[in-house]
Amino acid sequence: MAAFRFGLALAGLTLCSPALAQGGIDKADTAWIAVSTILVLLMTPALALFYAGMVRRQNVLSTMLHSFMLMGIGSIVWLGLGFTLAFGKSNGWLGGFEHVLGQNLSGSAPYGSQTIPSLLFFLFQMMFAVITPALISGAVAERMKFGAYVVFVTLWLLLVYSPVAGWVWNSDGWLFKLGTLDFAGGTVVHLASGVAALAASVALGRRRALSHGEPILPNNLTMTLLGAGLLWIGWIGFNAGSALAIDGISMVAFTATQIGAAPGMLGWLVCEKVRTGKPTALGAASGLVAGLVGVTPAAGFVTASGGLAIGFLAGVACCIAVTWKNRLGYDDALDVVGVHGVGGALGAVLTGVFASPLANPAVNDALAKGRASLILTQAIGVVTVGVYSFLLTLGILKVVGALAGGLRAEAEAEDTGLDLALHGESGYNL
Amino acid sequence: MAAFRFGLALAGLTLCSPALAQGGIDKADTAWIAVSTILVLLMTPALALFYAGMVRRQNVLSTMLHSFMLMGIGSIVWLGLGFTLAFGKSNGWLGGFEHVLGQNLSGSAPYGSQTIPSLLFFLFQMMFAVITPALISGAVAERMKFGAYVVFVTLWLLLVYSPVAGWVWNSDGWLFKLGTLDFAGGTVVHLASGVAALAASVALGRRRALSHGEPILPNNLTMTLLGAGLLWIGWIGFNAGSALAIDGISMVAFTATQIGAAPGMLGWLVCEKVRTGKPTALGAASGLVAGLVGVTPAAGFVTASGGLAIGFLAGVACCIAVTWKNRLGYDDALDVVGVHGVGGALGAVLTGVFASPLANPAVNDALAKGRASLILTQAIGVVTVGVYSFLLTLGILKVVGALAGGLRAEAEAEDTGLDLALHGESGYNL
Amino acid sequence: MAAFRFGLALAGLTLCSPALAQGGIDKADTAWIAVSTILVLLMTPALALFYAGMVRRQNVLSTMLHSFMLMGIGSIVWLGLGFTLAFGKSNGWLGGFEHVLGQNLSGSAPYGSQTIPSLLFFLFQMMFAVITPALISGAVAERMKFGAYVVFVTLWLLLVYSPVAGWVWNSDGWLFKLGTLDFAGGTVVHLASGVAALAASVALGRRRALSHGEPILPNNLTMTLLGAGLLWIGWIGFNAGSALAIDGISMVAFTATQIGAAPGMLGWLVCEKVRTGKPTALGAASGLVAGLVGVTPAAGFVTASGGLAIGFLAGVACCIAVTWKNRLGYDDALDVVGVHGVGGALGAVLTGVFASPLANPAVNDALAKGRASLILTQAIGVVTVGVYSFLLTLGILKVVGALAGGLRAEAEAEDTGLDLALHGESGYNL
Amino acid sequence: MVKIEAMIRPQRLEEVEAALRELSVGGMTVTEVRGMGQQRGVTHTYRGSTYTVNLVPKLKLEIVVPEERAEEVVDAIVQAARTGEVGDGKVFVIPVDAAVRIRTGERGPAAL
Amino acid sequence: MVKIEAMIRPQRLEEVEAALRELSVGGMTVTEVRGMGQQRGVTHTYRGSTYTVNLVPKLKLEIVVPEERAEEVVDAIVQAARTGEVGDGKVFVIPVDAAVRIRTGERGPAAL
Amino acid sequence: MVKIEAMIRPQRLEEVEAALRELSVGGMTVTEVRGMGQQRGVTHTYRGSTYTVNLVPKLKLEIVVPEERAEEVVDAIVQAARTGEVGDGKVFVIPVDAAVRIRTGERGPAAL
Ligand SMILES: Nc1ncnc2c1ncn2[C@@H]1O[C@H](COP(=O)(O)OP(=O)(O)O)[C@@H](O)[C@H]1O
Ligand SMILES: Nc1ncnc2c1ncn2[C@@H]1O[C@H](COP(=O)(O)OP(=O)(O)O)[C@@H](O)[C@H]1O
Ligand SMILES: Nc1ncnc2c1ncn2[C@@H]1O[C@H](COP(=O)(O)OP(=O)(O)O)[C@@H](O)[C@H]1O
Repeated sequence: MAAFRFGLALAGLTLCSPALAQGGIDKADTAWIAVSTILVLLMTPALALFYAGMVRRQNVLSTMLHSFMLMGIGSIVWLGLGFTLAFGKSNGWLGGFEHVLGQNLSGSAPYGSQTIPSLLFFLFQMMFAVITPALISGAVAERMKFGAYVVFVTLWLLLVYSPVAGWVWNSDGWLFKLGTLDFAGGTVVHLASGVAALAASVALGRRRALSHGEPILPNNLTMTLLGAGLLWIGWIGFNAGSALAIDGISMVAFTATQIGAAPGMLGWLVCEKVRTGKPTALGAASGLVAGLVGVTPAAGFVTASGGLAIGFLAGVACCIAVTWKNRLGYDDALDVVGVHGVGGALGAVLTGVFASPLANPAVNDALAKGRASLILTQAIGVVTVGVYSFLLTLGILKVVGALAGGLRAEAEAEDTGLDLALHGESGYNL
Repeated sequence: MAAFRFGLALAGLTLCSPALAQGGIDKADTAWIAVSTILVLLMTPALALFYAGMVRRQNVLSTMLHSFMLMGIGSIVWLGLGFTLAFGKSNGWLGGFEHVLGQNLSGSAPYGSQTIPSLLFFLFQMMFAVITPALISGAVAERMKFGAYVVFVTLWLLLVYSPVAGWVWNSDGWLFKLGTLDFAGGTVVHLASGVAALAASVALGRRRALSHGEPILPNNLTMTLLGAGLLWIGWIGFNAGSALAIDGISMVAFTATQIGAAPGMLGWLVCEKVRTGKPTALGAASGLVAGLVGVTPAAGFVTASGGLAIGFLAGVACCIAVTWKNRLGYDDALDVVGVHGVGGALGAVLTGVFASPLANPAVNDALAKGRASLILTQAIGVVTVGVYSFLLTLGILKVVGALAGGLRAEAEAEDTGLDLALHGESGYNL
Repeated sequence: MAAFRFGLALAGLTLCSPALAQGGIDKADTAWIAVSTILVLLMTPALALFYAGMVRRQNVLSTMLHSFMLMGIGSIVWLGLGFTLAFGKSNGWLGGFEHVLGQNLSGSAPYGSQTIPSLLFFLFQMMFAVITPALISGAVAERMKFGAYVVFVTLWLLLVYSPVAGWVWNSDGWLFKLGTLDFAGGTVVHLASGVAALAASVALGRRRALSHGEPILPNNLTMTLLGAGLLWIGWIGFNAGSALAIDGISMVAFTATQIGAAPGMLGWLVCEKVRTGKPTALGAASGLVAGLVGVTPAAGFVTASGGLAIGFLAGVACCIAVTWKNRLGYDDALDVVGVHGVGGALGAVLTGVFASPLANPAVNDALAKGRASLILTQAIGVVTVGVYSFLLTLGILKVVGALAGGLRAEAEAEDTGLDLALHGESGYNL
Repeated sequence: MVKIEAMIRPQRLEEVEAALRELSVGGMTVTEVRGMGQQRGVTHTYRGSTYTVNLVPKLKLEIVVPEERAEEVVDAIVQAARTGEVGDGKVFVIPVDAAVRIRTGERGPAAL
Repeated sequence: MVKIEAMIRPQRLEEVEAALRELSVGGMTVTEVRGMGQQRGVTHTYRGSTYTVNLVPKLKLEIVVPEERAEEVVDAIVQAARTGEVGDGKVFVIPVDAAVRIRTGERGPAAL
Repeated sequence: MVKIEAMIRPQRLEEVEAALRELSVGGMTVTEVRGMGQQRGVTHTYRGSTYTVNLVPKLKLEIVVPEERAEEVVDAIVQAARTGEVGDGKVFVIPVDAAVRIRTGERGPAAL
């Protein structure tokens, strides 16, 4: 999205826009992106619900708090430094400092050649910066120290998310220049966080309850379902808003998103039916998220049929991937690796496979050197972002662990539950 | 809505629109309908909450899943075949095949004389196709086989919803040509599903717990209230979006919707106060939904006072109607008949009574042969759609029952609860 | 907001708007304010969740109902009389009767010099009128008679809210003319309701459980967190929509809102960490609301740094203020005084401190007599509205108490819980 | 006096209640419990893994009656709670030394 | 030793706790239960129909004490839990053969 | 027969279950309870105020066994439930006069 769109805008199916005003701002585009920004903001509380429903009751608040903290920390860090590192004038790897603390952002002048105010572009991007680190929290649920978590996500946002967003979406970013297609964040958001989740699972180790053989049953799946439903709603802003205008591309992205989530849900349910005989409500929720993850990098580049295929494949693949951890022994509590890591990587590659000039004329450029070359470019994006995020995450956790005297809550706190032990509260008194 | 609006658009209170661009697309209209589409999408998870709060705790997930399944199945069926059966070039009864699998839909060219991209019109209509069969699920809650449910709603969407939507909203539909007024789906959505709910209640029979005299207490009314609140929010997109533009009609519809829901709530509470002495929270939730159902067919055709009257009458009437089932002996678990059937029929007729040229100049045409004639036309719509939906639903259930070896879950599964028996999960582990 | 904007519009950073159509309506502005209206509507169910999660389980439905009732009563009262008292042609103190029952409101002509239909302005304002009295309900939770509550909020809406809204936002209102800045309702909404909450706490007396030393533990903090998240979402419509256009001011307000909520959350958590050593999830939820309350009057007048400062100060101040009640002995059950009263007053004064012409050129006018004078003007607004609301609320409660034979539910009803005693329901059967 | 403790299937509560009413048994206290025994546990599915939860939901009834009524009450419960399937539960009889009605201070069988 | 079982109104827990503390009673176990007796059940409304739920929420307290302390503890509970209205509940005294403190393995009254 | 009642830490359920399985104990009933004793209550924070809740979550196990097995079962539970920290809980042994298996009507030790 983002910068990417500038490159493609001329070629895109942009709706004709006599409303384009002085200063290049289009009010209808602005209204739509303001709405999209709000929709993406909604995804973080939705994620809090989605995750919190799956943990045990004694950790339900600490899990929600992991997401909510990003609404606080992420907004401020993005204002202070994150945005400028990603979207300031870049040397290919990192942006300059011209937007530190929101400087040089305006309510009435656009960022680059966009048709929305730069302040709005900053806000829209902020919501991505808020939710991405929150995604990782699913891996560390039920056992991480609160203070360590806070420092970790702050550093991760600055050292992993911001640079990577710049590589892919800043028009001077090296992956952008390479031609990597990532419409709304398959690589930047999902892969980066999914891989970080793997690193964090390894760094933190397994929950004590797993060794005790205690059953870890989700405390409230109705909450998880509601979260999944709201994620779907918000995701339309995430993907269709990434057109940064209310134009033909945004319509294509809206369609692909809707038509990607649906078969993701059905794919996961079919996979469950085959495996255990019982399609589950959690499977429906997980599958729709998997479908959405898969279609995210592709949304503005594929036709409805492309979205259908990607969504279904992501649903099935993630359903299979979430059981890996049992064999491999890492404790990715809420399956961030299986859903966002695998779904993000798969989606990025499948974007190369299904990108179609019928959906978006800009794909013609991307296919200039042939489809194989595009798929390779996509794979390069996946590998470099994946390796970078994995290594940096490990490094950050090392440092944080040293500073905080360990990453994990005391054994007793873990047994009691983090809500009471760390926060002095319990989720329910029913 | 839909096609209906084309007929009326010239006469409507359309806001002047210099932003109307080449190709006839208006970006502000497009932004508004994109938002409305998202709002209608929100109604399906909202319905899941509304319904799931009312069942017993052992069926809470299966009930939510009934709604969520439509987000998966409905989206794909509508893409594949539903839309074209409803909105393809019609012989009055059924549309042609030109939009199978989303063909001939564009992100930049409108459908007919509309001012939004045809792809968006397709998406907006999709959300109606998703929620309508989900409404029926309230009648079959706590006892239907999952596989049978899936096949049933798929067939119902194709054989009942799609044709009926075409009759009323396709500009070549026979009820459209007859002059039936249905702004946003009183007949197409609520009556059709409410009558289908009656047929399904009869076909499935009563829950075992009712015979045992077990108390069937709602597991979580806070969830039902939240669902009702979100339904209200989404319904504004449903009704005001049915203007298919951000124009004077959409403002009229927004007003009527808000002013219909409010007295629906109060009407139901007054009815309860009179009947049992205790106004209830569930009554407030039910009443606001009843008000919204009642005002749906009328929204773009009535003044605020008209909306007020319709909402109040619907609130009182539905409050009375939900007790019929006890006398008549059918087990409409969550009162789809009493709320959507009765509210939908009442609203359709009252649309004839309260439609006013002050709200919408197009009503002048509708009143050309006098108000009695308009009311008769409305009644014809109600009766034909009602009879069609009832008979087809019975027929589909007969076939599905034969295929699936019965419509009902095993007795033991029903006693254990469908969540654990059919899906291997339980909603809460608190 | 509202009328205020007319005064400032010319000087504002309005985006250029070639889309401005005949009749002065701008479709993009209309679409944005329609969306904002829906977002503000969402805040009332969100408030229901926020409050209901904090009470004991036996009062969860009655608490939700307190908010939902306003969606019913508030909408109708505002249509009937409230709007015209606030926004009819005013003598400085009260508006005329030209809009009784929605008369003279149009879907296609603007109110005054606005660019949106007057019907939409009416709807947008309605949502403020709906939520403001609902805010008070947090103070009277767990012990007020239902009938008395219904009459109380009806009278309060007409006798307190409507006039005060007119004083501040009607362009003929005396506080408006004085130059009081209240962008989105710091004084009108939060201070007025917060002070009313104090009066109501005093009038009703303490809950019986407090005297018994029973622990009053929140029944479901996940609900409170969800409510807080949705409040944040809705609040963007509340504040950014108060620009009444999708222009530069709305972008400034959006930014300040987001950047005010975030440090509010963090400020409260820091305060808790210092005080008790444990940052809590409820603290995060309360803090973000406090930040939003604080930034509400300032939103369209301050830069991001201004928002940051106000939000942080509000978060810390309210965290401290909620413990006053323990010392002073009034039973403000859910801390409406500490959050909305204190946050509203603080925000109003800090608006005077941080208002900046960099954010909004109109501030130049407001600063014509110097910043000290502006701060004084703000303080005058706070004091007069505060005193008016306090006295009127006490008076209304006196009358209602006389009519209803006391304001409080029977002792037995309070002990059993209001849900079962007054409404014959219980929230959960888990 | 004795206390009769019955662990039964939740679905049989209404039948047992009715049977007790017929015998004019004055009171009862009910607790939600989970039981383990010969009855197979239920299989839960979680993200594709399945595992068995041994404890199944039961209700525990406690009814204090004069010793001489114990036999008929136990029989009534056994009959009303029986489905014939594994998992129907047990009835235990436990001696009670004393009983007091809090409201009146009455003691012994009069307190029941 | 004996086990004192008291079914009381939930609202009286604090009073009873205080009374027990006064007597330096060492421990107690509390269970949420629902009771049936002379007290009228509560009426629930559901979509316009009303019906009565016979079981009302109570708390069950279990306190094991040496036999010689039983009398005073029972009296203290009865006094603290009494409101005088129907539904105040019952106290039962049940013989206990043995007691063990898990932490230390202490047995008999020393375990309490 | 006797009924063994054990109040244990929720976290020790799996260990106790395993120990009982080893002894081939046929059945058990589990209740969620809250207990008060020497263990310090937990501190709750609420909007900046903190206060202590004396009752901490425990599980109550009820296991009816023939009198001759009581000793070994009690010992097994004590061992499996012990952590050595205050709050490990108690085991009580209570006489049982009679037992019936609802499904079959079997009585006495055969019913267990
Ligand atoms: N020895 C026991 N002590 C206490 N409760 C028991 C015991 N054995 C069984 N129960 C209770 O009785 C219930 C039913 O027992 P189970 O063996 O499954 O079936 P059945 O009684 O039909 O043989 C169990 O779930 C448990 O609650
Ligand atoms: N025979 C009994 N066995 C066990 N519990 C009983 C018995 N009778 C009453 N209870 C318990 O005592 C509670 C109060 O009894 P009830 O008859 O309503 O009032 P009261 O004790 O004031 O006469 C009941 O709700 C129930 O929990
Ligand atoms: N006298 C008693 N009667 C009934 N239950 C008791 C008694 N004393 C303790 N308990 C139960 O045992 C639990 C543990 O007791 P506590 O005194 O805290 O620790 P410990 O047993 O390690 O000394 C309590 O939470 C309570 O459930």
